[in-house]
Amino acid sequence: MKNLMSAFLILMFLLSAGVVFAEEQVQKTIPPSTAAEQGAPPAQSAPAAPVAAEAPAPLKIDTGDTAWMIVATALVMLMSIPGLALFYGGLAKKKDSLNTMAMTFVAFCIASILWVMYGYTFSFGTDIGGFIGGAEKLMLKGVGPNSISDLAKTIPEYIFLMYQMTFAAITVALASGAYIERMKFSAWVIFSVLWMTLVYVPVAHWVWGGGFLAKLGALDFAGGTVVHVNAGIAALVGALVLGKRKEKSLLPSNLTLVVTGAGLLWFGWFGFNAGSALGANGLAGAAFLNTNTATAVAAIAWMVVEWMHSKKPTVLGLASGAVGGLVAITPAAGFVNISGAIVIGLAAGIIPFFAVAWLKPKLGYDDTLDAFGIHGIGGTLGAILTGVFADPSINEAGKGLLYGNPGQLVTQLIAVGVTMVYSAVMTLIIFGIIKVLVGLRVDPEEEMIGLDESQHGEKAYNL
Amino acid sequence: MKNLMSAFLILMFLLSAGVVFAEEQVQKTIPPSTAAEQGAPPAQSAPAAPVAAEAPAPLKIDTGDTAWMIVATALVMLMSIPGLALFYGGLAKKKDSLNTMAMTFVAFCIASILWVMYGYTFSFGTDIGGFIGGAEKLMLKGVGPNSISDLAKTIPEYIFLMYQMTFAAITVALASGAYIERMKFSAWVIFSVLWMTLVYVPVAHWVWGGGFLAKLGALDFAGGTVVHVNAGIAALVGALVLGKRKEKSLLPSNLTLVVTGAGLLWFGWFGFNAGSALGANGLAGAAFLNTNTATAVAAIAWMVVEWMHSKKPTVLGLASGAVGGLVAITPAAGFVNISGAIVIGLAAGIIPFFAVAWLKPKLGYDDTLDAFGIHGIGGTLGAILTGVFADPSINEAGKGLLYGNPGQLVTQLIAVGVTMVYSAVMTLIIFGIIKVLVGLRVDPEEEMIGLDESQHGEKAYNL
Amino acid sequence: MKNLMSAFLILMFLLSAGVVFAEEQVQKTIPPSTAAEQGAPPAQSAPAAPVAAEAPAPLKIDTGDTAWMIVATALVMLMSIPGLALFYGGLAKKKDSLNTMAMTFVAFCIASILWVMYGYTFSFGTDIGGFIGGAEKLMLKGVGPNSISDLAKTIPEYIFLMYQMTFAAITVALASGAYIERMKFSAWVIFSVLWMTLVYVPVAHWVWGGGFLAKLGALDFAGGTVVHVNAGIAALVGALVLGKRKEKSLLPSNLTLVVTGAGLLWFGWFGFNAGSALGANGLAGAAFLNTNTATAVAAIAWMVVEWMHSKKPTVLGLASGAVGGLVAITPAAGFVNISGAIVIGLAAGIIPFFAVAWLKPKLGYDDTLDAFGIHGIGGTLGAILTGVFADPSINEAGKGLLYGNPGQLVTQLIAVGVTMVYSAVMTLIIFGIIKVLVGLRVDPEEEMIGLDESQHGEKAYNL
Amino acid sequence: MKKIEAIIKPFKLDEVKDALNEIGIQGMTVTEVKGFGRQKGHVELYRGAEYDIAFIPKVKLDVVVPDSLVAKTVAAIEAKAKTGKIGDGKIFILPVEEVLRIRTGETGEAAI
Amino acid sequence: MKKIEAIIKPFKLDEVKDALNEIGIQGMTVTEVKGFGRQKGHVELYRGAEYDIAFIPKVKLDVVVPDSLVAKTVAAIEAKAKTGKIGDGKIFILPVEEVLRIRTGETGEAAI
Amino acid sequence: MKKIEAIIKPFKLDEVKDALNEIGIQGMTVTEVKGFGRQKGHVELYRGAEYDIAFIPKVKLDVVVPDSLVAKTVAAIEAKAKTGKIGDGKIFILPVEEVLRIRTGETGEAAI
Ligand SMILES: Nc1ncnc2c1ncn2[C@@H]1O[C@H](COP(=O)(O)OP(=O)(O)O)[C@@H](O)[C@H]1O
Ligand SMILES: Nc1ncnc2c1ncn2[C@@H]1O[C@H](COP(=O)(O)OP(=O)(O)O)[C@@H](O)[C@H]1O
Ligand SMILES: Nc1ncnc2c1ncn2[C@@H]1O[C@H](COP(=O)(O)OP(=O)(O)O)[C@@H](O)[C@H]1O
Repeated sequence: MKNLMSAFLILMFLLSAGVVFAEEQVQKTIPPSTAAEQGAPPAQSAPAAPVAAEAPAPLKIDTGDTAWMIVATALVMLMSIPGLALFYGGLAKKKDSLNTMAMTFVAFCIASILWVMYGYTFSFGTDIGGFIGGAEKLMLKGVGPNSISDLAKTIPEYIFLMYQMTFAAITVALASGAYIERMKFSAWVIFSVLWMTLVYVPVAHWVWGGGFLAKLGALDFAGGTVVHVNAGIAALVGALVLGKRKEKSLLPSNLTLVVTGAGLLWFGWFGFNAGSALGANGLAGAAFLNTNTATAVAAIAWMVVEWMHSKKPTVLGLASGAVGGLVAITPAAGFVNISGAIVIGLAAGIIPFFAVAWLKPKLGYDDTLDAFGIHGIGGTLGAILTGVFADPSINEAGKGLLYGNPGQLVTQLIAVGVTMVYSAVMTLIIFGIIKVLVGLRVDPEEEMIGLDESQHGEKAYNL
Repeated sequence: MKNLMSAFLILMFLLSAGVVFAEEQVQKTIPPSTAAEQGAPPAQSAPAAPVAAEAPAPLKIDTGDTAWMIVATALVMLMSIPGLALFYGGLAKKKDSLNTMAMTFVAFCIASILWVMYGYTFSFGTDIGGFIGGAEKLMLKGVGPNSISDLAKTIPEYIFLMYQMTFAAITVALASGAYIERMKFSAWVIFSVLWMTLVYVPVAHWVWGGGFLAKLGALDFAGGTVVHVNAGIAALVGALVLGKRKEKSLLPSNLTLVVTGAGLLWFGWFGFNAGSALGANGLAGAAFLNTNTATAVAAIAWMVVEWMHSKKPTVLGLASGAVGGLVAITPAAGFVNISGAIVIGLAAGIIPFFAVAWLKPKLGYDDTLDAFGIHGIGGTLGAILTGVFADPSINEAGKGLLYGNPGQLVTQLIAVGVTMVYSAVMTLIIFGIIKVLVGLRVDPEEEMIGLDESQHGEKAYNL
Repeated sequence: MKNLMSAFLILMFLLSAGVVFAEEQVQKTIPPSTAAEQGAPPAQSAPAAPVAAEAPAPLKIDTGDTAWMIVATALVMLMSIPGLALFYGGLAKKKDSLNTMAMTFVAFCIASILWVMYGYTFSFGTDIGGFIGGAEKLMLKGVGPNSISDLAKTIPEYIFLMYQMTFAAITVALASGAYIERMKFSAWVIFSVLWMTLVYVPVAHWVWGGGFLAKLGALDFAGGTVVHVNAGIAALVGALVLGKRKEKSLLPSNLTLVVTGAGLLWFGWFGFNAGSALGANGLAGAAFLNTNTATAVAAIAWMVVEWMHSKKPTVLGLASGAVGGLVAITPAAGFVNISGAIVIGLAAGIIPFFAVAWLKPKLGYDDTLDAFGIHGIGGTLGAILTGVFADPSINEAGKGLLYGNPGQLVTQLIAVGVTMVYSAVMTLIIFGIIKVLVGLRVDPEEEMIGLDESQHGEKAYNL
Repeated sequence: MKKIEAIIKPFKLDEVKDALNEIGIQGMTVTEVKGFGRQKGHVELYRGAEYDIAFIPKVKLDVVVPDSLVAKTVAAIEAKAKTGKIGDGKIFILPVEEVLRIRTGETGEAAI
Repeated sequence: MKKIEAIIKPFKLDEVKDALNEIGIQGMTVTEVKGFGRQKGHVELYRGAEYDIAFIPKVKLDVVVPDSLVAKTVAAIEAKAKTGKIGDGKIFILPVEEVLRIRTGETGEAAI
Repeated sequence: MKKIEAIIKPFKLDEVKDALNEIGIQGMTVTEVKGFGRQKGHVELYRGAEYDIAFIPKVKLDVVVPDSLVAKTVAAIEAKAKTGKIGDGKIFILPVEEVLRIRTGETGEAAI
């Protein structure tokens, strides 16, 4: 408890420091071109919509693009709470459901705060040596209602930065799926703070903020490496460090919640993927189409494989396949054509199934809800296949192996590999720090009683 | 099982054939006017928004319209998963909840795939004799990020076609409400494939794709005949063929899910109805207003009738009335004024109540969740009343009986009648085919144990 | 029952009268400038977006603004059903869950109907002496698809009026949190009719419809006084009049629903707050950012306080803190900068916690779900702090104490005070009327059995 | 020792429990059960159609008491659980041969 | 009087209940229980991995009857609950010393 | 034959079950119950206010065994269910007059 309190005190201190700091700068009305001064390169993964091309001189907000991006931001928020919280909470045991939901909830809150304090500037501030963004927008200094970022030239910077925040939040939350039913809540709180700061922020910079992977030409439309590979590896490493649960079975407390969560994830993912076009345009349309198609194909593929392999098609299988498809199409959504989407969907429905049903028991790590099996494997698949199927007639910015550019595949492999190694090493270090600060696991008896009772003093259901 | 597998093999074969086919055409950047070459007539039910009128020459994407239509598409997706899945799943018995949810889930996935393969082109391709669309857009051939359909001149064709897909999916899923608690899951999978192909696609073409009912002047703003009459009749016929359940009572497992589902349906229906304006304009506003008003009136009307008739106002009654109102206002939403909406709402709250509480027991068919009673009856009501209340000051395209055009009412009756007969006959044939392939009903013991256990090997709740 | 029926008859009579009345006016195509004739002042709290400024002469719909406002309206609808219904229903006892959900459901339906009949015109019609709007738009007379209100110059009036409707509905529903587990359903139905008519409509006019508080310069971006203080006071007064429940404990039946509801509220609140910019612009971006940040800060703050105060951080605490933050930032969302949002969030996480955990038991009123503790206190906090932190560089329309305008704080206090007194007195009168008409509380035995059974003859769960 | 099994209406549980505490009984075990009996199930009306819900929710109270306390216990339950309306429930008395408290290993009346 | 405790398969409950009603037994109490026995729990497959669900849902029927009805009652339950497959369940007969109807205060066989 | 009713802490169920299997007991029936006793309910804190949750979740284990196995059974349950902390629960032993296996019609000890 004492250690925990010190962690909180640090958090609160940072917060108040931030307030004072921001207070001082008294935000003057900022000219729209502020962002341009950073000299950030135009977004590679999201070419300007044809409409925007008409207004080259001063950056100007387009109400249509803005309308879509406000909604897209809200949609990605919904993916965390309640989407992922339901998906994970329903899969957890009855006695751990609420704790599982709380992990996503608190991660979203923490990311929301840290992002405006320093996450945004270190991710999307002026690039420093390809590794990290500059500190010029600490506490959103200099960002006002009229600011526009060079990375999203037709929408208010406030929306752009909130949109990016929602990605940070869900990436952290995703990892929790591998840790539930045994991790201390205080440990998770600290994990959220440290992992978002030390892992998410730099990786986001590398790929989307003009860092070295962006310069290398890595394609990641909506977060295959930044989000899913990143979180999936953190999930695996964390699961190994935490060790196995006492009761290793997956005994879903409430599959109606799982279906609900899967539905909300699917719905919100349109914001995630089609929103990554950063405008209401044909590219967003392509991303929407690819997302929905790959997801449906993956769900059906998982169902068919399971039907043949285990005699019965489970509803959890349908939902898992759908999530697998959503994950795998994420990096590819704005680059591939419909055939690419179908192939990616098939791969995402079949390969994660075997990862989960066959590889996991074999390797013996205890990834409770298969955050690695679905997000890690699915994200890797998607990132690599983007290098194969990226079709320049969909998006000029991406040209894959099939369209005569084998180098893209190499680039994709590098991006995935770098992310994997970095995420693994840093996650290990972070778990080490947490172990020292507050410990990782609850007592065995607390685990038996359930984490709802032991961590929160609550019960999910009083029915 | 063998038959089932053959069905899947066919599906998979189609899928891979499609991929190869699409691969060959190597999508070149398509000039925006592609769609125009089809010579399709301008959409009658969705007059161009005033804004669009300013750019007559080349079709150009409007970001505002696009923003709204992306969201509307996502909203209609949400209506299926988790909206309808929750509404139906909560009403099913505890032991059949998950299977009920799975029916909607799998139907949505199947429709998603088949629509991009051939559903879109046969519905919205160049009209062939008023009966079916041409095959020129198989596997979305020739549709690219810059394509614009002549039926929706300010948004990317990718969004238009996804929007239409969501309608196909929910129409199939709606019918499941009459079949649950006894139908084999494999039978439902095959039903989804066949019914969407043989029933939904042609009917959608007739009314919205420039087919013979469109030429006749039938008004159906957002799917009274195409969606609700169509699905409602399939529900009735299927329920008759399947026969009665062993345990005929309606014992809702979880009414909190039903309220949640009803809320999500209401929310998503704004995409369904206001989205059918195909743009962000005053007509969308009218459809929004009418939708909300009719729904509220119908919910209150059902509540009052039930309060007087059965002494207590049930929460299920409120929710059922709301859904009835949503259904009935669907064809009328963009044609009637507020008085029309209120009258339609009153009718939709009162008449389905008696259909369900009085007619159903009398006729003795076992429509588990009243898919016919609410969607069939409600859709018919709405389609006919559109012919009465269509007010040209709301939408020039529609002029009903009350505004001096009695012919419209006749047209509406024809459209409803044609749809009913076609849907009934084809549903009968399709059930016959399924019976031969895999059989229709589960064993009596499987029915007693519940379909969650017997079809999926899962339990909805482990509480 | 007799009294109840008479209440319904009145309702139905009004409805049919309305239909006839509206029928007579045969809506001609209305020139867009209709609304301008009212001479309403331009919206203070929502300055026109830069884009709109280009088209000064005739009011013209902007598709981007319209797209956003359609969605925002749907989002606020979602906040009621199922958002608030889930949040409240999950907190209620198992035997009262459904009744709790029904209260929100029916309130939304009633508000939907009454708003189009007379609510809109009395709130937003031509100001009469600062106290009430004129009757010129009874039954939406003169409002058509092309109408534009002077209060929202870039969107269809249909959308503006529906947006405002959703605020009326949720305000009524919020109060139910203090009344549940003992109030007759018929009493609640009558309360909804009377309170919306006699309390919400005038207060909305005073603050947003050009009434005396608007003229005074009260700042209320999205409803701190109109919605939260107003409903919170009604909650307190009603709880006092109703008296204590037999079983006073808060025994949440289903906390997974509470988390889901909190998530949907958070999601929908972006429509509530960012939508109050009435367009897709930088101000909406500011409101979005402030809303999310204050909410996250409040959730974390509540969690920390609870962790220290009661040893364990509950999930209900996280959710309650989030809702507290959403409430408190509501009036401030489009006026304050990020520091203001953080301070408001901190206050909203800490002060309501003590109101609920310490003040309530001390004062002894039985506000079942803390509608007063969270909405009343939180709304008051937010309204006052808006007067402190309003930063003219965010929004020229608001300048608070910290920016050299202490008068604003006084104005805010007046607005809060006036609303409190008015709401308290009128709620008292309304409860008096209901007591005479149908009585307020259910029988003690009905209370023991639960209101689901006694009021609706249903059970929430058959598991 | 005897085991007293009482089937009572659920909303009477609190009162009965308090009454038993008063006469010095400290332990009891409660089970949610469904009763079928003379009291007929209610009718639920969903969408206007009637459904017979045959069973009625009851709670079963298991109390093991020394012989000396049987009469008092039965009287207390009877007094508190009675509403006089059909469906008030039953009290059954069964013989118990031995009792053991797991925590301490005590047996007999000391263990109750 | 005897208490007959029958552990049966849940989906047989309705039939058994009707059979008991036919032989004149009006009251019974039903509890949802989990059974462990020779019938092995089924295997649930989540994401391709097998999980043993050791316990099996059963219902327990408690019927208190006068001695004269014991044989008939047992026979009726046996007849209706039997499927011949493993896991059909058991019938236990326990002595009951006294019965009291809470509503009326009647005791003995009259109270059943 | 005897019926052994043990009220134990839920998280001890698996261990107890395994111990019984080991001494050759193959069948048992488990019910979720709520216990009131010396162990006081915990306090739940919702929004900072304390609520007494008087009852405590327990499981009841019903095992019918031949007289010869009673001692062993009781000992096994006692050994495994014991934590030494308050609320460990009780074991009650009740006489059983007859047992019948529904599937086969066997009676007496053979039916257990
Ligand atoms: N013979 C019986 N054996 C076991 N339980 C019984 C028996 N008769 C009644 N019960 C239980 O007692 C409850 C009340 O009995 P019922 O006949 O409805 O009313 P009353 O107690 O007024 O006679 C029943 O719901 C049932 O649970
Ligand atoms: N010795 C026992 N004591 C209590 N309950 C038992 C006992 N043996 C079996 N049961 C109950 O009877 C049910 C059926 O027993 P099982 O051995 O599976 O099959 P069968 O009844 O065919 O012998 C079990 O699930 C359990 O609930
Ligand atoms: N007289 C009794 N009759 C029936 N059940 C009892 C009795 N006394 C205790 N129990 C059950 O045993 C459980 C444990 O008893 P308790 O008094 O809390 O602790 P201990 O077992 O350590 O004495 C209780 O929760 C209750 O379910």
